[in-house]
Amino acid sequence: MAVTTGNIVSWIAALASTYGEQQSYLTELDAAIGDADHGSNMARGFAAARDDLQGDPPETPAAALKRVAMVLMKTVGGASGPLYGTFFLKAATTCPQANELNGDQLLEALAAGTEGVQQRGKAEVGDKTMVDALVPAVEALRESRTAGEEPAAMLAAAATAAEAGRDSTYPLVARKGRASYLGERSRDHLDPGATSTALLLAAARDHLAA
Amino acid sequence: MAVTTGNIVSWIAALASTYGEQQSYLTELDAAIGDADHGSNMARGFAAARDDLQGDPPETPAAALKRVAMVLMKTVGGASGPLYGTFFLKAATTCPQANELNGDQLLEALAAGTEGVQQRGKAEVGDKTMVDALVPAVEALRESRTAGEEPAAMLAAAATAAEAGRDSTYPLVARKGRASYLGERSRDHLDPGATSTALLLAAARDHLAA
Amino acid sequence: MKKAINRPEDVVVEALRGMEAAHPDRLRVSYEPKFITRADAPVRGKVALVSGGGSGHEPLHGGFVGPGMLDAACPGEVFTSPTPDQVEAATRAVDGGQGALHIIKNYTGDVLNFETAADLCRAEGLEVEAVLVNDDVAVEDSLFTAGRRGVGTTVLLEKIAGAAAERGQDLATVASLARRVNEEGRSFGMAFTSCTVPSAGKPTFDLGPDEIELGIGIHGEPGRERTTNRPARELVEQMAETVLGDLPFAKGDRVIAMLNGMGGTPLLELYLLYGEFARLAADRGLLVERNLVGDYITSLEMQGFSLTLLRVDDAMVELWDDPVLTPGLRWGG
Amino acid sequence: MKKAINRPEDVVVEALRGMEAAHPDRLRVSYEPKFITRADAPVRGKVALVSGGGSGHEPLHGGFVGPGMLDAACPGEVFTSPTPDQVEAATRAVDGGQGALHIIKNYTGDVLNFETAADLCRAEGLEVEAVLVNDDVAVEDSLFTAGRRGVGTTVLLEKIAGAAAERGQDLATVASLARRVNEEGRSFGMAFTSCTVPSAGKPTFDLGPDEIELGIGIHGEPGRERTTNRPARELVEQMAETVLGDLPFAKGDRVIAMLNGMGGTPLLELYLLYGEFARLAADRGLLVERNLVGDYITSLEMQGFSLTLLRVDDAMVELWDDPVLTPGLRWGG
Ligand SMILES: Nc1ncnc2c1ncn2[C@@H]1O[C@H](COP(=O)(O)OP(=O)(O)O)[C@@H](O)[C@H]1O
Ligand SMILES: Nc1ncnc2c1ncn2[C@@H]1O[C@H](COP(=O)(O)OP(=O)(O)O)[C@@H](O)[C@H]1O
Ligand SMILES: [Mg+2]
Ligand SMILES: [Mg+2]
Ligand SMILES: [Mg+2]
Ligand SMILES: [Mg+2]
Repeated sequence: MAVTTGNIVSWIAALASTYGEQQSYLTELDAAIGDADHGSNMARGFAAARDDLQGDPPETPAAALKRVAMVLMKTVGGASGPLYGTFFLKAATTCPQANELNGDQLLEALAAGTEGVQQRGKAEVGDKTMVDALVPAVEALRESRTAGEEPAAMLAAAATAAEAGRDSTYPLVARKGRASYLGERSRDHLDPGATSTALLLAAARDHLAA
Repeated sequence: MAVTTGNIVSWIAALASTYGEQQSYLTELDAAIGDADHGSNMARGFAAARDDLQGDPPETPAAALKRVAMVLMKTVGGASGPLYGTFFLKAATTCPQANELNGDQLLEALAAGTEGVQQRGKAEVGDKTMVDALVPAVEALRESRTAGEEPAAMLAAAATAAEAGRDSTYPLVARKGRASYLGERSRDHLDPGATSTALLLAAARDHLAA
Repeated sequence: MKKAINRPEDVVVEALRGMEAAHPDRLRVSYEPKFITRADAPVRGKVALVSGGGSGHEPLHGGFVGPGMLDAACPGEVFTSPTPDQVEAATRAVDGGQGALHIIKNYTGDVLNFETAADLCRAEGLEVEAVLVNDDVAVEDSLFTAGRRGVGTTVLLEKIAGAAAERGQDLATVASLARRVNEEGRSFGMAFTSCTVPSAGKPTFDLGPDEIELGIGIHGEPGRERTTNRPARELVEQMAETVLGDLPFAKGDRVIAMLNGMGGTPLLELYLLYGEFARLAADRGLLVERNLVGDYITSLEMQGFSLTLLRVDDAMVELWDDPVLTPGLRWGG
Repeated sequence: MKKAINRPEDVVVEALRGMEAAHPDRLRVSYEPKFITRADAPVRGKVALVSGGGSGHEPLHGGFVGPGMLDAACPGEVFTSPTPDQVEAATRAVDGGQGALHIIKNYTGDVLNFETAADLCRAEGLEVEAVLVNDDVAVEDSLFTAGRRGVGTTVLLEKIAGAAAERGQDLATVASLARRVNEEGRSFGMAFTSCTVPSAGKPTFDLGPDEIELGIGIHGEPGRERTTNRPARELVEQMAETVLGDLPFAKGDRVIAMLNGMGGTPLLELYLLYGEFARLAADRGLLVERNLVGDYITSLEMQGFSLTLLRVDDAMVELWDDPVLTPGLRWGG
């Protein structure tokens, strides 16, 4: 019932497929309130991360997470590149020695990643960013773990919370990132980054604890 | 039954209105096989010619025709400017002293104008240009005059012939002017210049012998 | 039609006002009749270069007025050649006592209006020679057409002949050099979208979402062939082969190449296209001595591009490198 | 979508190939990671200027690499800021021992990636300062947004700071001059049509046949207000008043003005717009010392334009007039 290095590799491979398939959808969301590149940014970055991991399989979860961080930083660019990069990097720092992650470690890693994103991007919940999906996901992980659940159940809760978080961005006025320039006109659109985050946690549910 | 200086002034005024009204039609014809400016060229030139004549009424038919020629040369540009300019200039040279034009003089003037156009533009009948309307118009004038008719009837015949001439350009492949670049693709379009010439003779019918 | 204009009939004169305001130290503008001259015209003892044509091809020609290039440019209405009085007045204004060369792109309207202008000039005792640019290989059969159109080579010719005139070469020499540039230059253009003439108010032609027009003219005149879009590599190959085969250019030939945007093509794409051309040129053993990549002879907001190749020798390259100080081309000196 | 490209994912690298082929004497291109440097970099004893940002704004930034302007430019994917490794490698490649100034347009992505790059550089012992350009007055409320965007002033800043660096001024001096340029510069843009990001394959936004977007960003981000089109005169007045009122510029102020095309606007219209601006500036008692009219910071094929005003003093005008030798700006020397 722990998250293995192989789970992480599968997770990233699944994300590469997902973002490839959802590229136009994410880009359309970004076209509406941004600059129409979020889909290709995510697709490019996670395809590169998958290739990197599969080309030279990592030994530990921390190594895997760190490699993903480095590849995302180098291939994504934009706002989402450094933010998702930071997410994986900070997650990696929490478990330097672990060969697999138990529920506590999983929670700790994803919480640290989310804090990293908030530190870098200075966004709060309600600013209409990926933070709106990340923070409730971590809260759900924590509650679920507190209730004694294992990674599979924790991640299922987190994915559901991230989806709700994504949906919560719809009526919001953006206060961070490119959509903030739109002011009132950013209302009634899903945030692209919150949407890609929801996909990230859905894939985590399906592959991290498999 | 002769063409007066005043008739010429009215003719040009009528043409200014006609080309103003038909500007988009002529431009559309030119868009199809040229560069979408024939309507505005004709409207601009004849409005200027009308203003010039009305601002300082000419004394003789030759003076009127020459002034029209000069204004067209100065305001139209393109292929049609020098060609219509030449048409009026050559017409003016045939009747330097006349106070009004009888049937012979009218024929001589329009025939000389048409020859001038052919000399400048080197186009033959069948090349899909204004010559396709001008030449049959002059032929009709000549036949009508040979049959002993007066300007009113002569011009009616000429206008009809010019319209037929205009229609004859429809199936032709252009060999002169901008439409010639299209080769076979210039088929099945009216020539804009032949169309403006038909309008010129229709206005002559209505105003030159009124 | 959405354009940054006031009334369509005022576009040309209002753009002239902007040129005058933008380049007060370098250009002089006459409004009646309309022409642009370099600020220091007439330059005594120098052959004067006068060009002109319909507006809508900017920077051509007004943007090429200045030391080392044109002495005067005569803008007509959009896509309509200028009138003889403009050309005559411009020629008179810049005549430095050594005669003038009229640079005319081969369109019926331009030819006729410049012919009359030259007659007027000569009647006043001005010496005038003319060079006709007809480099567009898209016009295949000159016998059954008005002849090849003048397109991209015009830019290169104005630069090279301008340098020769600036060096003090006489009218006959400059004119024969200009003719040689025309003979050695070839161009071919294509369009992804139409342009919209302001007075017409709608696009000159319609292209489907995947259609392109090969062999387009710079006035939105339809071209040689309407076909489907293809990758940049294939487009450049097809266009370059047509140009190369026409002169024909041969292995070892030295050329100046211009990859010209039609007005609405991103510079990013123009560089990409130039990259494709450079690879092909290297493959064919062509020596590209100099190049221009950008918008030099345009067709309003048309998306598309043209390729111009000019075969050159040492003398032409040297003239090319001579200083030029115009709004549209500037280097050296 | 009709574009002169091969595969969308190859656009940036293939355009770099074209830039390298077009300017072999002046630019060097690195592909892994992607950056462009001046051919003579590193210049010993000179502060290095490094900028970068998403592609699609050409000639910005790669076209401004060369003596008197940038030492290096880092192109990201279209509209996507570059990554830290690009910026770090570029900075290292051009460092001449006097440290580097990073010129960053204020977008979250650019800021974050350049921040990381600066950290990496400093970890290697390179001295790095950064200047953030945030001149877009269309972003009204900086408290509830990511702050004002960096747009047109970037071009003027790169020229002026580039001249100061070329004169041998030290990092602190060049950086504080650059910050002053940013403080004195204001811009506002509008769009008639959207651009199309190659990987998106369709226009970023739709505008009706008579709609315009005021306050547009250079990435096709929607602007301040969607409204109906109006005559050029009114457009310029409205935009100029917004810019003038913001600094605010006052009667007697000396300015450099840039009338910038977004990529798909005919130069004829840009000059017309500049004419409208010049008249308004004269009415308001503004002294326009220098100007640029053309495509300098674009948004792919977007039709539209922006107005940038920079308040200057003698020193800035002198730096402006210093020689510059880049593909996109070239004079003097
Ligand atoms: N300051 C921030 N903090 C957290 N997330 C942010 C911030 N700024 C932007 N984002 C996220 O990044 C997403 C946009 O990513 P992307 O389109 O790839 O980059 P860019 O905006 O640079 O084009 C937004 O939808 C938002 O979720
Ligand atoms: N060589 C020629 N001889 C006679 N008429 C010509 C010739 N060339 C062009 N034309 C006429 O001119 C018309 C086009 O005029 P216009 O559109 O005003 O000028 P341009 O072709 O220069 O844009 C053509 O439709 C044709 O009738
Ligand atoms: Mg984006
Ligand atoms: Mg026409
Ligand atoms: Mg025309
Ligand atoms: Mg982006």
